[in-house]
Amino acid sequence: MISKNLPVLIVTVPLMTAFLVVILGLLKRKLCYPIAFLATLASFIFSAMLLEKVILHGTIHYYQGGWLPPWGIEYVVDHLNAAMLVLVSFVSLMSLWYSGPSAEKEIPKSKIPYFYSLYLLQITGLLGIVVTGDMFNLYVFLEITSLSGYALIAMGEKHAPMAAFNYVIMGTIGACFYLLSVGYLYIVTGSLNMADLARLLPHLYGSKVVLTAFVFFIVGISLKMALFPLHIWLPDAYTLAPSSVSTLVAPTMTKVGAYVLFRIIFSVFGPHFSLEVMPIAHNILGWLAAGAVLFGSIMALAQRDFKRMLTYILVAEVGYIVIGVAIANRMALTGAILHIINDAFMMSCLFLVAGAIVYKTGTRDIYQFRFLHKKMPLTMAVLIVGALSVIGVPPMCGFFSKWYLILGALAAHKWVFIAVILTSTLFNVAVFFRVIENAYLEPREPAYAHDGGQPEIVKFDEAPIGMLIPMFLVAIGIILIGVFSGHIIASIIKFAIPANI
Amino acid sequence: MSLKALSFLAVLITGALLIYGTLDMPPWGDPNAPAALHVSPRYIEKTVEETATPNAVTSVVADYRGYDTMGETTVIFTAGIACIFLLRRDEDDY
Amino acid sequence: MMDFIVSHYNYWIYIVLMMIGFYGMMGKRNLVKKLIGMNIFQTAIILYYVSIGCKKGATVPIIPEEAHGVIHHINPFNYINPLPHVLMLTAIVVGIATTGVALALIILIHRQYGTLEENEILEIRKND
Amino acid sequence: MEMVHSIKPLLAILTSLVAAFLILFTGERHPNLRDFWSIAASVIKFAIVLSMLPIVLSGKMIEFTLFQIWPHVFLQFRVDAFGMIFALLASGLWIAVSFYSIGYMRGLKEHAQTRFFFCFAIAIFSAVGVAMSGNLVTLYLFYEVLTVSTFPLVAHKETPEAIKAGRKYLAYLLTGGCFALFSIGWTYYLTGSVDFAPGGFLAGHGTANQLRLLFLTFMIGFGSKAAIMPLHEWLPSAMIAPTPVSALLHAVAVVKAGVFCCLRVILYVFGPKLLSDLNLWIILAYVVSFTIIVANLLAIAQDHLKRRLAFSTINNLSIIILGAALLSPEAIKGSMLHIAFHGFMKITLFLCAGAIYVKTHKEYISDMNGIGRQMPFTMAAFTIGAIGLTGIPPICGFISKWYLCVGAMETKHIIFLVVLLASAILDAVYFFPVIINAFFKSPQTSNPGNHISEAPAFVVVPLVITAIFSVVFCIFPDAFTHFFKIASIATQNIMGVH
Amino acid sequence: MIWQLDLVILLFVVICAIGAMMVKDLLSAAVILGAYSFCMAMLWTEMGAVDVAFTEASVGAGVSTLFFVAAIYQTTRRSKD
Amino acid sequence: MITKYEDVIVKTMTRLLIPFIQIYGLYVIAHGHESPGGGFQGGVILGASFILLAVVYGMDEVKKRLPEKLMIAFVAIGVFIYAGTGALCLLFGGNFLDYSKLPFPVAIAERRALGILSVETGVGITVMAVMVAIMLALSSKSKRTRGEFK
Repeated sequence: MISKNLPVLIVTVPLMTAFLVVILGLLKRKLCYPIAFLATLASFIFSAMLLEKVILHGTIHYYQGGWLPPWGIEYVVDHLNAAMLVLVSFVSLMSLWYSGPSAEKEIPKSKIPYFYSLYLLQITGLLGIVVTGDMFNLYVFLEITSLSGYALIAMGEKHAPMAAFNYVIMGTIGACFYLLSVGYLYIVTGSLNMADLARLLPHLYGSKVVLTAFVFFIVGISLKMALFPLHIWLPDAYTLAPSSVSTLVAPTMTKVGAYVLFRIIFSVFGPHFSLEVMPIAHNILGWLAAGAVLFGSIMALAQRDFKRMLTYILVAEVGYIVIGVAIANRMALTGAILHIINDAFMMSCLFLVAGAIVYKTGTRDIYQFRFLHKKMPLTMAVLIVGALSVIGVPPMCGFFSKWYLILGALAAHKWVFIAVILTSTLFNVAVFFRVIENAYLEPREPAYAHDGGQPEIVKFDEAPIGMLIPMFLVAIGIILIGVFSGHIIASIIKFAIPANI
Repeated sequence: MSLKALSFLAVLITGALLIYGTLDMPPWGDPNAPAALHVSPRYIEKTVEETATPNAVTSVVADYRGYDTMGETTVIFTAGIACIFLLRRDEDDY
Repeated sequence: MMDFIVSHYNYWIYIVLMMIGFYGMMGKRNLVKKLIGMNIFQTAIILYYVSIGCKKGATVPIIPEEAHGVIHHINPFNYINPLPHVLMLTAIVVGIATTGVALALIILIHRQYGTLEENEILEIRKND
Repeated sequence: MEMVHSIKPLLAILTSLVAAFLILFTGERHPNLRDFWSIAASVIKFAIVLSMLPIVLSGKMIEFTLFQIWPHVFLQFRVDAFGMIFALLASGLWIAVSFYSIGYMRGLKEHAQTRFFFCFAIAIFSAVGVAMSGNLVTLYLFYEVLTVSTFPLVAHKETPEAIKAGRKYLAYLLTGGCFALFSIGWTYYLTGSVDFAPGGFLAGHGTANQLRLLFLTFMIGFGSKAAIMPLHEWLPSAMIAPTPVSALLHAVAVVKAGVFCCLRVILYVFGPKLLSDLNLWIILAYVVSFTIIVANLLAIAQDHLKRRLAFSTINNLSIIILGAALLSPEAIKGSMLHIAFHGFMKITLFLCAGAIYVKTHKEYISDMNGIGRQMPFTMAAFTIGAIGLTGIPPICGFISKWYLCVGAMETKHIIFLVVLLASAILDAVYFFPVIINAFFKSPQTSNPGNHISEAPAFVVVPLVITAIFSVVFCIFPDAFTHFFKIASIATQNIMGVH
Repeated sequence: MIWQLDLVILLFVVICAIGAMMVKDLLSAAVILGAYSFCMAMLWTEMGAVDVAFTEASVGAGVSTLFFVAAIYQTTRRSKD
Repeated sequence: MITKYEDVIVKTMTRLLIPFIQIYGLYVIAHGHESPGGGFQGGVILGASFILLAVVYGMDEVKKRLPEKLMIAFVAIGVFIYAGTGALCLLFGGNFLDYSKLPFPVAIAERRALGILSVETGVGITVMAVMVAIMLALSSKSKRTRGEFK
């Protein structure tokens, strides 16, 4: 039974647990966290099983309610989906694990059940977006994600409600544009199923309706995934959110947005449409992405606040992915998909670290990170892994996606993109080494350089073990993905790229 | 002031684009529009036979596309929990 | 030409409505006004969807009792397309849910800053 | 060429990685155990590398493929003759530097010793990785790790000045890394391959101008680490680091890795034939000749001993590249030999500078009057290193320079011979005053006098040993490590193809 | 469907929307929004979307307006634009 | 915000109306198969009846009839019924939400109708409770803002 219903179980297990948690919260509040954890763990295990199944047997279709596709809602799991499912559920699992100690400090006790319920809903929504094969179902899950996201972010620090409100407005505009785009497609095709649309659309490539739908889709989803210059809601929202929330939202939400972009452009509209009918859209997308990369890197350099710095890095990373999508040859798409995976891990790692630092020291100002390598050596080790990965130092995964993006740009003769990628690498070096310098080196007077004595005794004071384990797992993941990127490409990504590119 | 001008500009562009899109649309209320021919006829024809529910909207809502509706209910649930989560305080009495 | 306008003016009015709402979301500084704009925007989209389902000379998609059992006599041309309605039920719910959460946020914001004007809030944040 | 599959390269590389983590986990609590790990690992590593020597000497290659990075590109180690030279040099000198740095760090009671030894081990790990990598991607992987792992070493003192030097170091090297990455990508795009082949594999791909540009970006990329002017600026400022680090930077790991990569590109990616067809060699040769002369002139102006040595390093690195750029078999052989021999001589010099600093806290040459009487062993070793670098016979520098000069004559471009000879003279100009100061001038300040007070044995013994080796290699170039034979094999492989 | 009725209601809807946007008093704006929703529901009934109209009448015109009123009651009634 | 509203006519009318509203709400839920309406609309109507009660009689009256914990439980239980129905179909070997596999002793089409009814009930419960919950949350007193127009 389980093996047959894997796709739906991945989504419904955390969903039903979200309801259960609320009821449990009325009875016994302590149970909420373990139950939520178990549900996410189950979801992760199911995703892994599903991925294995997909690799062995190819695409899996699942019909909700037993109704066949154009009439009912269909879940389609191919290589790309399955990988995204594993990715999202893993990152969610890690951040949920991590949120145990973290949420206790940030969320009032009486609200803990609701917190976990919303947390699970957020995870459900993200998984639902990834797994669905229906345009409108995607919208519904997008809204579940957004709504729970609004609430979770608003529970953060002082100015969080305002940030969340801005997010509400921007997010709703994005969702409305998406809905409009679906409506425009529906009026000319009469279908909502992605595969069905992909079959019908090639006959309608000249239609103005489809063109408009495409544009609105791109704008809407760019808002959701915070592509420059529509990213303005992101830094505030993710900085001010509680750290247990930003660890979940920051790595996954933008990546899922990127996944949707990829899925709809290449699986619904088809590579022909975007490359031949509307090449200009690709060009604009590419330039915006290049702008995102540069802007994000430069703005990151201008921040003192560690978490805000990371959010700008996130903006830049979204740019990388979109650069790959915009170049749209095999190499670049490989890079883009790989970067979705890598970036989820990198951002997860860095936000986990940021959360741990805030948890222990209460500061996000990088100039107050002094002596942190003595106080929290393990956390700082993880930070270095994440930072090197973002910079793109080889054994870490960040290098490999950059490599493919560069190869793709080379093949497409887009020299500007190569320059942008390499320049932003240098900016990232400056960004992260500033942090590492502050944390590791203790600027001292030359006179003291040789006396050997420690000017200040800093006690070892690490984050709790419940936060450390997820951090280390993610850090190990970063290295492993880097090391095994060849396998990932050969067994997953190769099949995820549309065949006719 | 510039914010208003800017948003007015954005609105104009968006509106123009949307209207551009409508030019190729089937006429309003056309019974032969693709939307009326492709997926939906089955719902009308088979609703009584397959679900014993004369109201096609209900049968589509709760059965054919029941999964969407579960999502919809979840959205409402999310909103309720979110409001309680955000505004409830222990000392509050309503 | 005239035919075209007659058969399309509906869409244009919806778009005008949408744009009123869109302008409200972007151009208004009062948060509640933004929210009202959001409502208008969403309702206009719903209106657009509902009108996709319209068929001239068709009736509501509830199959009358006398047609039961005689399946092949149900002519889809006599009934309005139910699918957009279904979608829009969902969209309305999403709209009210978003409104609810946004109003909760507005109350929180008002507790924090004592005002609902965006520019004043920015001013307060800057001085903070 | 025959391939031998063996896991030894991986073992040799991993030894120091394992050691690094052992060092990290042992930490400050058991300093003796921690330092034991360094030494044990260095000895084991050298032993493993030595055990591969016979295979290489018999003209075979050792290969080990770890896994696929992406289609057609593997994380692959390949020990050929040229890689063997660098691997032997790095792992052999690590033993000396380990002993020395233990003595040095303890003598000065430096802070953060665990971090120091950890990064040191990682740096050696990646240096040997660079030596043994079988393709450009693997090479780049270790190259970048090397860059990053030496940053904490450069900034070790944590004074504002040191941190500034560290930043400069990173800025130069990572910018270079970007260029290198771009060039590797381009190479892969052009040929679909990144595996090194003796004599190059780029020929026949791409247009001439593309290849010229590619060569330029390659040289900017790897040349930044090899401190070719005008990319040399980081090297003198990195002198702020503790002396074992300077020794590591200049003699063993970093700059040698840069030079090694340059040579790999020149000889194994482009190949001599392609370079001479494109007329690129002459441009490169002029650029490095310029570097040689200018670096020497700048060296004369330095009073800070380590800075003077730094400029001498820049000079010698360019000499090595010049040898490769001349594309004649003798010159290539000479430049390969110079990689090894310069390593031994320069490390001796740096260790001496460090020993002086440990004992007397003196850094400036003008303060060192009469120091030879106080520290005779150290200064004797210094003298050996200095005259070796000038190219005077009983020291091994003579051999490499001899072949370089022969190679320069073969090319019919006498100007390069002139450059080489001029640089030898200039070497003498800035090294001999140091020796004269140390031995023949009397101390300015009131000094303990003539009685000998050497630095600790941990410090002095390594430098004496390296000095002895510098002499031995001149008399028996094939002693122990068979540098000469390996270099001949490598040259044959490269030139034999065409 | 009677297109004259349709057009009239549509115009009314547009007027309500503009009104809700223009009015400076938030409470009035909320009430006008309610009226807007109600007209919308009428329009949909007239288009044959009875279910949607029913929902909109109960949600948009009813509960949603109430939410707005409650929130405005908690915060402030004045608006500067 | 919500305080008692002292007006005899309003109070009496409310008292009279509320049962009718609630019955109508239930009717809408149950009769969704044949006529416009369904779980969502019925739920809103049911919720509206409680909101009316709150507006006229004050919060305490609502709390008496619908304790807070019960309300929160309703929020979860309703949607749990929905998802549970779907999961039940899984247990009986169908796909998610495939009501035809439910073990009702009737024809397949009727099973679906029953499945729809159970699902609609769940929707109704959730929507009712959520409407009340949001209304109450939005009108809860806070220390800084007293319930008065500014």
